[in-house]
Amino acid sequence: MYAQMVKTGVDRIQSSEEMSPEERAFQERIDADIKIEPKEWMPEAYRKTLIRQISQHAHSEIIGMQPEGNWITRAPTLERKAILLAKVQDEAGHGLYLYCAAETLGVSRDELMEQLNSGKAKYSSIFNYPTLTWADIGAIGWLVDGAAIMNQVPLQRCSYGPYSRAMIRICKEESFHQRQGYDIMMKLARGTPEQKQMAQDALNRWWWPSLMMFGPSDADSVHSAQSMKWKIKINSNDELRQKFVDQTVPQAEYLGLTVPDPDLRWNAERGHYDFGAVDWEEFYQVIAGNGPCNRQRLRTRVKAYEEGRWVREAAEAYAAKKAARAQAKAA
Amino acid sequence: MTDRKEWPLWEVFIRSQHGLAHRHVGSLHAPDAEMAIKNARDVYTRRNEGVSIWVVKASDIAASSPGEKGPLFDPANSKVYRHPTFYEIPEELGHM
Amino acid sequence: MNEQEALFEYLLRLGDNALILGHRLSEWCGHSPALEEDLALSNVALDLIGQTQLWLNLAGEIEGKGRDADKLAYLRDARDFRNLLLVEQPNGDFAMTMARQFYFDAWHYLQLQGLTGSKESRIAEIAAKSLKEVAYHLERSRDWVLRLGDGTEESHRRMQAAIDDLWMYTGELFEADEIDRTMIQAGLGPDPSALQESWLDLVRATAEEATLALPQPGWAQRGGKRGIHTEHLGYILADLQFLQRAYPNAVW
Amino acid sequence: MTGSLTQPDLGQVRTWLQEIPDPEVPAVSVMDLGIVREVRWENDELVVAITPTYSGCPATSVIALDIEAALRAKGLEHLRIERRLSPPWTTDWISEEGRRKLEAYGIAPPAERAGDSPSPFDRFLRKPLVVACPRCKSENTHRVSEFGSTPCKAQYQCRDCLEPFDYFKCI
Repeated sequence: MYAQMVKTGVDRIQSSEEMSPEERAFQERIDADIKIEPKEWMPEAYRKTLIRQISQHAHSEIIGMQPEGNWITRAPTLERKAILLAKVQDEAGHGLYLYCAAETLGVSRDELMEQLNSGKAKYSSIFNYPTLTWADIGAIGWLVDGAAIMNQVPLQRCSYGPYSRAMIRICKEESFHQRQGYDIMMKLARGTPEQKQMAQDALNRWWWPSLMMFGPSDADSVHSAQSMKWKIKINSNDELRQKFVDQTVPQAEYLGLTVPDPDLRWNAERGHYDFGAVDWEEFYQVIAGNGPCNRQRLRTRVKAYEEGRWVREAAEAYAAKKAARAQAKAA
Repeated sequence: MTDRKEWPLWEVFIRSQHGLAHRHVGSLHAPDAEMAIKNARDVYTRRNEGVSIWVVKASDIAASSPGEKGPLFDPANSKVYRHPTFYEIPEELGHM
Repeated sequence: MNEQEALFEYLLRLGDNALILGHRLSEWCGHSPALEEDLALSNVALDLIGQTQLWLNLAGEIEGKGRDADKLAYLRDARDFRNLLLVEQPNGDFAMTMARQFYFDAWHYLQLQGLTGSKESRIAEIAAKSLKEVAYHLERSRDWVLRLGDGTEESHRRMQAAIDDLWMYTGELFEADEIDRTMIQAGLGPDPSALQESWLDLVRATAEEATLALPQPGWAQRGGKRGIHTEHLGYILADLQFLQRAYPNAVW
Repeated sequence: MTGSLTQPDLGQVRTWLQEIPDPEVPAVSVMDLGIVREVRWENDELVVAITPTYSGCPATSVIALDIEAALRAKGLEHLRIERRLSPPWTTDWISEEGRRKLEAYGIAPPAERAGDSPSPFDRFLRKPLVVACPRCKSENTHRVSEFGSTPCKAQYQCRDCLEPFDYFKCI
């Protein structure tokens, strides 16, 4: 997911009796589906976990602009170009909404950016894979946005007010993202043999990284249990992954493409697809910074940030001068 | 964290096409009010959401303290006579 | 060249300006000085891509050879492009991009304003729609010229360098050639030379407010309108047209 | 039952509405200001559509009440006031008659049309807005404050006759 394996800083779940009166009242509010708002009392671990989760999500949106941004100038028609540009622009917007949500928890955007730029903060593993052909733009929309939506829709109900509101806005705006991706795939799947090959190749390369987006099984994770208790995580990783596979396989079949998993088959008993094992070693390596594009993505981000510094400073200086002039005039 | 200055945070209020009052839609960073309005246009009205924008520096907003919710808002609960439904009007009089 | 041929050429100029500048601005997406600016520059680029479609589709219609906006954008070589040299200049730093944008927006606004009076109603309609968009572009680019010109020492230096560097590409904006004259006579478009005074008024006043020194009028680079470009255009097209060229006749 | 048996024609209704003053600027009527957008019969019910000058304008309910009272006094029984928020009210809807009345009352009417947004060239080059003094017609005036007695007005003063006056801002 856009925020994978978020640590909560707790090593076990407290029972109600162990909680302080404030903590108990806090948990009762959450249990009653009352939203927590910025300046209200909250456990420090809740605040820190949220900052981690929301900023990971925001960083993912911002880094996620790069693999798709690659193809804006090369989009094959004017309409595709406009759609892709609008989509990548939305991602900037979503990053912005999320940074603002994180800022309500008492951290500045600059601090978060610095954490990202220094490599300290994480972002979704998926964006460390390269976009090699135009079909990858289709695959990202279809698979990556498809997976993201799966997680984001339930998060609209999460316990923290600003995060929930950002999610509502994002879900509303993102509804076209997955469709445009699938639309690209449909055009390719029905196109020339080369185009169809391009589409299959993209599915081959993006399928497993998409399943990794949900993170490793967290059935036994105390962090996930705590996050779910706080209602900042709604479903387990495995649950969402299964839902994603169930939804996506028929879509691939409709395109006439083959999902690159020899173990994939319908299990009538479970009412779900069974699928093969994810290569978690690859996932951990990508998370640790050894994915195909980690260094490149980070370098690009740092470059934009550093090269923009003089611009941000200039605007700030201008505003200060203008304010001083206005004050002098009034005096 | 160095104490380097960051563009200040602005809260954005938008009056939508058919809405009555300006509604808080989110926030953003901008060096000054002019740019804040323009940024708000680009960030929060990409889908034709608004006809009027207000921006206000986040640091200029004075907010009620969440801990005082009770004293601030509970007293209004007991003033039911402020609501039109408090009064019973004979039906034959019709709408009032 | 008859009037219809001249009109086709003229529409290509309008469309190509929007196309190439839109392309340049889209290169910024994800690399801007602030997230807010990513969104803003993309909006301007999106407006320009939209305008490209309108102008080039109309051009294709006037030409009558079955070419639509995509065919014109993706399947012409550099010598057949008719955009101004100014818009194909590389993004450079943010000051360079904003100086280019300001020079262009100020001219673009006046040009579109003139076109709203075109006798060809479709031209007038597209111009009226675009004019609103460009009024906003001009607001933004002017904002940045002021902020960078009168910001810090570094931003002032960079903005001064940018307006100096690009100055020689502004002469072409106001030169009327045979095609322009045909358009003026037919009441289809404004006289480019008549736009210069207003343009200079605004550019001068803005430079002054931004504490920038405007270069002296001097030798102007020209050629874009006739298809003689700078080397940069070829690279733009290599990027822009890659897929259409690599997979001829595919539908995307 | 005192209501008239025949429906008065709409021209007649408009004449009656012409007499209802705006609660905030009594010199002009709700018709002059363009607040009344439509008058129509729906079977035997008269419908008056009004658009508040700005949404949330506290005077709106007063206006609705005034209209209702005035028309009832004319014998109209079945009537309904319809609030119309879109398109929003603009000063462009003030009639010529209304502008004259405003000026006679000492309020300078909007100097430009909201519909045609001014060219950025004019704004950047600071061709200032010319607001003529409603008293002596001099154009030598200056703005004292962006806000006047109501949010829709700004305060001006004439440099020639020294008259302070309200300017109806263009929205």
